[in-house]
Amino acid sequence: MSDTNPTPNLPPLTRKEFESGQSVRWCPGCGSFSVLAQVQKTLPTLGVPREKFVFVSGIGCSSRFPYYLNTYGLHTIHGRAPAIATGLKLTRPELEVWVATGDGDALSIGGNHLIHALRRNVGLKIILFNNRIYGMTKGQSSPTSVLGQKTKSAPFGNIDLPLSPLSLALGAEATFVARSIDAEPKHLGEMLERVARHRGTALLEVFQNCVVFNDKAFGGLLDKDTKADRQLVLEHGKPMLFGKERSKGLRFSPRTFTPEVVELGRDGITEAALLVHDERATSPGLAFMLAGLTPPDFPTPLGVLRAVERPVYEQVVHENERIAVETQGLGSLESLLGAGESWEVR
Amino acid sequence: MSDTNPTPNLPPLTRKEFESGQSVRWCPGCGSFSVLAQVQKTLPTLGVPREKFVFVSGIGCSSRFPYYLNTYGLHTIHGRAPAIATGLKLTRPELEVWVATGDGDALSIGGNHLIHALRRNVGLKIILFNNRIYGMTKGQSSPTSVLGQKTKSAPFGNIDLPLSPLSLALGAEATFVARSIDAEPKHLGEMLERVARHRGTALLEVFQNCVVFNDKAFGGLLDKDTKADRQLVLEHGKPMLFGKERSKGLRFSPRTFTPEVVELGRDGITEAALLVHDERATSPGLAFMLAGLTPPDFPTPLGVLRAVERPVYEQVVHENERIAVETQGLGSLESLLGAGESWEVR
Amino acid sequence: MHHDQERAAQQPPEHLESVTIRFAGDSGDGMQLVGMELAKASARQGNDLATLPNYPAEIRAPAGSLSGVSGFQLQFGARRVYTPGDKPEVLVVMSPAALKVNLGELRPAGMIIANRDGFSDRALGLAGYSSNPLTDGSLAGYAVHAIDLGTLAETALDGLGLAHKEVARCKNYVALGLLFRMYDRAPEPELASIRARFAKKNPLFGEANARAFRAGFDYAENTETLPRYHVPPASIRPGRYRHVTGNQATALGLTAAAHLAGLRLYLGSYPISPATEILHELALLRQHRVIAFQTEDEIAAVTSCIGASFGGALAATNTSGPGLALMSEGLSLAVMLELPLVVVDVQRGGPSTGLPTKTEQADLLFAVHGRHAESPLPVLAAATPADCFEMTIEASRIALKYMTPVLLLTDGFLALSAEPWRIPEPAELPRLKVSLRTDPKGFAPYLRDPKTLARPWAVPGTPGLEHRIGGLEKDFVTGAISYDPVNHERMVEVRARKIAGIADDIAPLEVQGKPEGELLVLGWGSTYGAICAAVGAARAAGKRVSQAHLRHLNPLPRNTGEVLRRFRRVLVPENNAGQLGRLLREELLVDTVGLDVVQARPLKVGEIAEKIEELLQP
Amino acid sequence: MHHDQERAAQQPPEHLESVTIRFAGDSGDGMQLVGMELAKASARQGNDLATLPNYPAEIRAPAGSLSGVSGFQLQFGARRVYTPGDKPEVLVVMSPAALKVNLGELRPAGMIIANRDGFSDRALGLAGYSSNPLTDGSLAGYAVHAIDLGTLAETALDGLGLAHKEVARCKNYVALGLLFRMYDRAPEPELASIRARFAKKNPLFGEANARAFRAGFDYAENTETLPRYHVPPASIRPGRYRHVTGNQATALGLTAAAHLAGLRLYLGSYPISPATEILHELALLRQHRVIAFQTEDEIAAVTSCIGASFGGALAATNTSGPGLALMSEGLSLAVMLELPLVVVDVQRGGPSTGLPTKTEQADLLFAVHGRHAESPLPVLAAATPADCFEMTIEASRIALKYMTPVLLLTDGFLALSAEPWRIPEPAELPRLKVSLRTDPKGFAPYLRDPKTLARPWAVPGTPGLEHRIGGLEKDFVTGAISYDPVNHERMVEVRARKIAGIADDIAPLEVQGKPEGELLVLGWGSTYGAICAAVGAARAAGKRVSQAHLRHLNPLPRNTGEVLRRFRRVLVPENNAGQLGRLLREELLVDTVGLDVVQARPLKVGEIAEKIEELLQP
Ligand SMILES: Cc1ncc(C[n+]2csc(CCOP(=O)(O)OP(=O)(O)O)c2C)c(N)n1
Ligand SMILES: Cc1ncc(C[n+]2csc(CCOP(=O)(O)OP(=O)(O)O)c2C)c(N)n1
Ligand code: SF4
Ligand code: SF4
Ligand SMILES: [Mg+2]
Ligand SMILES: [Mg+2]
Repeated sequence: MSDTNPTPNLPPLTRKEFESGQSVRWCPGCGSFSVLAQVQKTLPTLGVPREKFVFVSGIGCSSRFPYYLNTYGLHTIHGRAPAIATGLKLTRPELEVWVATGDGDALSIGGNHLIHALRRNVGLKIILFNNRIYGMTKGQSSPTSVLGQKTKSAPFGNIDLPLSPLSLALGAEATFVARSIDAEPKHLGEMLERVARHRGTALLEVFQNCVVFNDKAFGGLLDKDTKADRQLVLEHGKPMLFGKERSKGLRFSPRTFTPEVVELGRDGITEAALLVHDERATSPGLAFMLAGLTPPDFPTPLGVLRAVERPVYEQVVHENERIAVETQGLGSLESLLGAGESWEVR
Repeated sequence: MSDTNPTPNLPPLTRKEFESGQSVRWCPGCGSFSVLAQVQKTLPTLGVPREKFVFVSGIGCSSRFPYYLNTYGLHTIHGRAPAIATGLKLTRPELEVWVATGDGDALSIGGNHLIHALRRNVGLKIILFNNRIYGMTKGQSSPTSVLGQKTKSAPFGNIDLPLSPLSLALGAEATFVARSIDAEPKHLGEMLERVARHRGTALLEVFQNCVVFNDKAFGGLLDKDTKADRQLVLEHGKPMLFGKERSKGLRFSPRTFTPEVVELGRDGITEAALLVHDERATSPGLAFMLAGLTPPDFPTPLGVLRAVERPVYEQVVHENERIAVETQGLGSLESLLGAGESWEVR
Repeated sequence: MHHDQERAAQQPPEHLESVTIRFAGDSGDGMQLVGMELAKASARQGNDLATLPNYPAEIRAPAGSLSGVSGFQLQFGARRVYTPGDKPEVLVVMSPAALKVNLGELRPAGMIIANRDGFSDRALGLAGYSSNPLTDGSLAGYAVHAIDLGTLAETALDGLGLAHKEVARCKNYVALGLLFRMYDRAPEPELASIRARFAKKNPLFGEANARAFRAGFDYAENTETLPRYHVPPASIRPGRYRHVTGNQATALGLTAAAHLAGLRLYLGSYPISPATEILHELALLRQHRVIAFQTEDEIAAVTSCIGASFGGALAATNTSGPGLALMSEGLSLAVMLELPLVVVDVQRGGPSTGLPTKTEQADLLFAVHGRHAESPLPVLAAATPADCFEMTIEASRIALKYMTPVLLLTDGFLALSAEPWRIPEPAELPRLKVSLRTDPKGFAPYLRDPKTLARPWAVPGTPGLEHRIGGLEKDFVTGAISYDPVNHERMVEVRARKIAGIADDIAPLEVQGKPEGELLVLGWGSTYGAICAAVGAARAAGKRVSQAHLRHLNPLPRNTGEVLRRFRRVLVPENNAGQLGRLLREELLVDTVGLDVVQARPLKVGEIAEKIEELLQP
Repeated sequence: MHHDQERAAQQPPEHLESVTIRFAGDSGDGMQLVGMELAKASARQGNDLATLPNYPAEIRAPAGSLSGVSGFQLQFGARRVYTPGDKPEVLVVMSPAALKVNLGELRPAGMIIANRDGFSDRALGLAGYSSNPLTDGSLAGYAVHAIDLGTLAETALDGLGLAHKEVARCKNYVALGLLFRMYDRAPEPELASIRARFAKKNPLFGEANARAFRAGFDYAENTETLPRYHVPPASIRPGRYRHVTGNQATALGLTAAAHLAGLRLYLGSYPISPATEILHELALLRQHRVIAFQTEDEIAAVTSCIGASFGGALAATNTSGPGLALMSEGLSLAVMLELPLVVVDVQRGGPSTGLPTKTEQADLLFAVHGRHAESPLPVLAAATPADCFEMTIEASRIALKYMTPVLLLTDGFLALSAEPWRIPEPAELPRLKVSLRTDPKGFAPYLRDPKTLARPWAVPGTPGLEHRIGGLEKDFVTGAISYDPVNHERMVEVRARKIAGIADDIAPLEVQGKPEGELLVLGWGSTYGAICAAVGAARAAGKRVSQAHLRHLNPLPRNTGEVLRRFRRVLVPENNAGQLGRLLREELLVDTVGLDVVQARPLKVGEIAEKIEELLQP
């Protein structure tokens, strides 16, 4: 959220006011419904008038998102949402500019715009719906499809190593990366609020179930029995504990530079040996290590991996403009035309 | 280098045979000359016949590279060299496909193709000429231009945080990343040989001086007096030592997850406390930490940051094809047309 | 009435020349399958036919909703069938939503076969009906047959031990059985094929569906409420046939072309409707040494093709409008490098994302002029689903012979529509002679074949032919960078002349009917079927109208201008705002009359017929 | 001969109507600067003029090499000067390489002023001369003045304490001094301006260059070996003037348009020759609230403009052919969204990377047809460097009034070429009325202005106007997604009609000369100057030829067809293979005669004159 002052004496907004009324056209059971619900719940709590929100999206099932919110919305072309949103945010820094995008939209055709938004730290809030598949075009591999996954374009199994959106983002100097999952609405809501409050580019990866083309891709993470062992829910300043009895933890060996899952109590291991989460670490190393953890050897981290402050692009642009105006005076048509060497013909 | 057998009884090639004879059109003093010289020196030593080399490039000063080598060469369009090279390597895995690209070509317009080549691990050898500027178009900012750098497109100083090509590559699951510098020809030659011998995508960033538009951008690294303090030359299995008397080292605190420069001998610090370089570490964490080290707080790592094995994309493709042919028989025109449900009309 | 029906049943089935049937239901109702089975049975019985599925825009809209209705249309006949039919004569609907969405298309007095079970209050409500149209008299103008397909299935499958949901899924086979009886088709082959289809997966389902089919067949036979028709075999060229959609034929054509040329096929492709199935099909053909590679975007698709082509593969990519736009810069490089490559543009409704699942023919001028600077390339278009096979081979032939990228236009209609395709004997297909350069003597990368003006194809790995080329203007012979003004003009000229010269190597434009006269109907691409049907009918009715169809759009066949000038008027029906008309003016300075339909749906026979009528009015 | 010269010196300077001078040397020789100084002095003395620099293709080729030669051409005159001149009458060369590269362009019997010091054996060798052309008689047909500029500089700067290298760098000012004297210009203002220029940086260099200038001036005055000319003032519209290149005028025009519309200017731009200076210029204008943002590529350039435009900025981007190709998909989205945005395409030689620093006009048909599906947008073209200012404002006017992306074509010639530009009074410029929608009552995103057919511009932040639009086809009024076939046809039609309707809102095509007759020369874009000069000369010679120039290419001015049909023949000179000719056939079904020059250099007055001659032959 930019640091504009919310109009103070506005009646508080309700969730209802953020529903566009257009009937939602996702497949029954699609994980995107949950994201929509949480966004509709979060937006009214931010103290920002509705007309200041703009949702920009690319193309894909997930990119239909803006239609279902009664805010300004722009459903654009495949992969370009971060670039479009950047143009908007640069010229209208006071707006809250959100981006809804899919794993194909953001990471396949649109990968370049995403990394450039991140490195510049433009104030965009990006929700990446990761269903590890192309939903809209009916089931081809996406850059997050796992190895061996059978898809329509990889009928014998996917052979492209999947990207971790968060690793990529950290490699591109992201200031905020987080992860949540459609089926954990409370966590998702919290993450959305964190996204809303971050200054700079915030990237939230949401594991989203595509019931039609990649059902239960995140099933293991959600299974009642195994979920505690599979999820590593990150909390700033807290040791990295997980498991049903919170008896497992993550330790790091600086010699081998690798993380390791340990059992508390075994071999005399105590909480003190565990990594303590620090989302605000200046160096992105910890977050990068977390972003790289994948099953089955490791639990999957959920939560805010990184949240640091860095100059926000559009604010620097406008601050520079302010200074230029202050020192040179506000440019006018007259001063524009009159500048430069000239001579008179009589 | 792919594991094709070099034609055994060929007379050894010489550097001369790799000179195309076309007059080199870089500005006098351009750092690219050094890269050319080292490549011309390295290629004949690889035991690969000349006609098996293909150099593919994009657009930029650096992308003129292929014209100066007497191999097959394709000077293409801006940013697309990794994609073009991928199509070539997939269909002709026995060729040695190299890519010459610039910081703008590879990271600005071409960032997406680069990360996808890396994550797939296509057997390409990519030399990224990083001069932190757009040379060809006469001096605009590139994605590696440093903060505050004045360029023609940023006359008041660059405000876009530079990308580290190596961090980005590691975020994209690169199996091989290395860095060298034009003015250290011996090191550069060694790195080129390592690149040539890696299986999978190898990315070599070369700090390259643009005498015209960004002269001495890497001056600090080369200055006789300070060079030992500024360069951290990585060697696999060796502790990370640097400085004139090799009295400084790099240590890592797992608690704060940050690297730290230490003075040997001070506070009882010995070599044993230092990080030991492991380019083959399965986890990319160490390499990522190194890729993020920037002056003035840290020395600049040169050398191979990461070199691990992972299935090579085109080899998997061709192995799968081999199996398909083996199990289903080699497809023919007859078998193609005859497949599927059909009926006879008389 | 019962009496009449009885008599009707005893009568032999009424002979029909052709019939158009549309099936409609929820996405889950299996209407595509039923339609296709009827199509296959018709083909086996010697009918000519054409089919077209209609998918909803949403992936899986809520059950019973209007937006979730999917359909399948089929025309079969005792004569040549050119299109899946304008308006259906028979509408088979599984739900109120299906009825509501499709009723407007049904011919006046047409027949409705409705799954009465599906017209529950809830379903009626979802479709926005306040009363049941099957009973409220609103369908009075139609011949309505409301049949409890669900109940029939339940009865037939009783005791098989299937869950209720599974039983319900079999009702499409009940409908199929009904239609088999109605159109006088033998049930046995179908029963066998149903059982065979499920034999591996689950024989129980095979049995269930077979019983459901039988139940439908018997119901029609026993109740005799449904009329009976017989559509005699058409006279069809003998041979082995199979069904192909345009996308399947394109995939087959590309693979066949690679076989014919003795090259490896490389497809670099990024998914996009309605072109994606070409990628799906080719991904299955690894044993044919096809590499079907899903790239990160369309720019990588076309540029990776350039790499593959430089390496000596037959390189191809497939896309639709937005993707073609992204390929523009890459195609211009391919023009400059003079490398063979085939781009299939499966056109869809636009601009921008437009109507992504619908058909349109509006990329023609973009195909011809869609690159910066003087950047000519051949543009071809397929006329029918099966013609996609032939034109893909033709595109490959031109690409390889002239060392040039070639653009082949198909569209969403061709892509999904299917027709029987006579499987050619390999010997009937053209040999695509490719000779890679190997001799270093006298080699220069841009030294052209004097006849074709093609430059040599010298691929990496060939000793002694090492050379370097790129996107900068190059010397006329050596291919080295050249900034020389006169050399540039020569190169622009020779690139243009090479493409223009292809006009001598393609079939001249053929006229069906009188070679001159009052009216020529000139089409291109997928309008072929509708034009044939309309012109055929007009000529059968004694109208003086001829027909010609362009499959090469750039260059045009040499005789195009001459042919057009022999007619007082030329009607050009198109699925766009008149682009071929513009191209003809530009190329030939001849004026035409447009019939421009921009509704993102195929042209109808009726609209063309009407326009012919209008133009022949004195 | 000495005697003759003496007499010549005593005579008053010869009067000249106009002269064309080319300066050439190594990139480091400062020829651009000398040329521009002479241009400014000429302008101050009331001449009309035009200039054109010529940069080498390489950034900085080795000193003395042929590929490193850079140049600057200048024509000034006592009458209207339309172009920088065909072939120069005077060639000033600093080195053998400069002579070799440029001699072919010099007019027969032209004058050569050569820096004799530069013709060392080494330099001659680098240029590939085996003997010194200044002495070997090979330049016999020319008036050669070999002068030791370096030595003159050394002598003049002796004692100033400058390094040898610094002294050598001053020799361009010696040449400038020579030319000042030769063309009868007062030295004092120049001396003052030289000193002023260096005052801040290094007054010592100011002094040095001033002395060098003086030395050249005095040398010419004293030795009297050089002829003296006087080019009287031209009659020029009074006012304040400045020099502008096309790129500068474009940057100024965009900023002015933003001021006139009361909007913020946003430029999203990716560097590409020869368009980049527009970005450089705008990056300097922060105090004008210009945001000039270097994007990661051209796709981001155009799409970020869409974002900025949605937000209510005047959004613009600038590029050249390859970049325009990449913008195609984004532009189609802008057409669909109906958002204002200005794209400046500075055309260059192609296809592909082509001749990136050279000029061409070959993107015309790409501009008109370069998007998939029916995707119309207005296309404009600037005629002269200064006209870039006017046409940029015109492009902005149309974009804002009609809510549409607009493509403005300039080219490499216009981009770099400079001419004096009368600085307009703000009041002379059009007001660009923009009314952002704020009233929620009756608001619908696609409810159009009945006259312009523009939809309302309702920007985020406006309470009550929240709405969602995108690239899918949309409802005629609400803008909501619509798959309805008839709605699609209406939308395609209204988008086309909106653009076509702009024809009523632009100036009709004006004819210079008789409004009908034997021959009309019709141009577009940067051919304007050459055509004016050629037609002007022909008419002065009594030939019956008229002239017209298109600045709007889509739609064409309403009267275009009518104008063209009033002439027996229409000659269309173009820097391409005949694209306007094709467009005119397509649009108007009229045939024209082409003069197609595809040498990636501006058209010459002489070639047009010749063609006119030829066509007027009975
Ligand atoms: C330029 C372009 N190429 C391809 C497409 C076709 N297309 C539409 S959505 C999509 C993939 C969407 O996948 P993802 O971003 O993962 O979204 P999801 O549908 O899974 O939510 C593709 C390839 C397009 N619309 N535009
Ligand atoms: C599509 C496209 N956009 C822009 C350009 C112009 N262009 C040529 S080279 C270049 C930048 C090159 O920078 P870099 O890759 O760093 O190479 P360098 O010249 O510094 O070696 C640009 C923008 C182009 N040729 N094509
Ligand atoms: S296809 Fe998948 S992602 Fe798309 S709406 Fe359906 S369930 Fe959701
Ligand atoms: S401009 Fe810079 S990078 Fe380019 S050739 Fe010259 S010195 Fe090298
Ligand atoms: Mg997805
Ligand atoms: Mg660079």
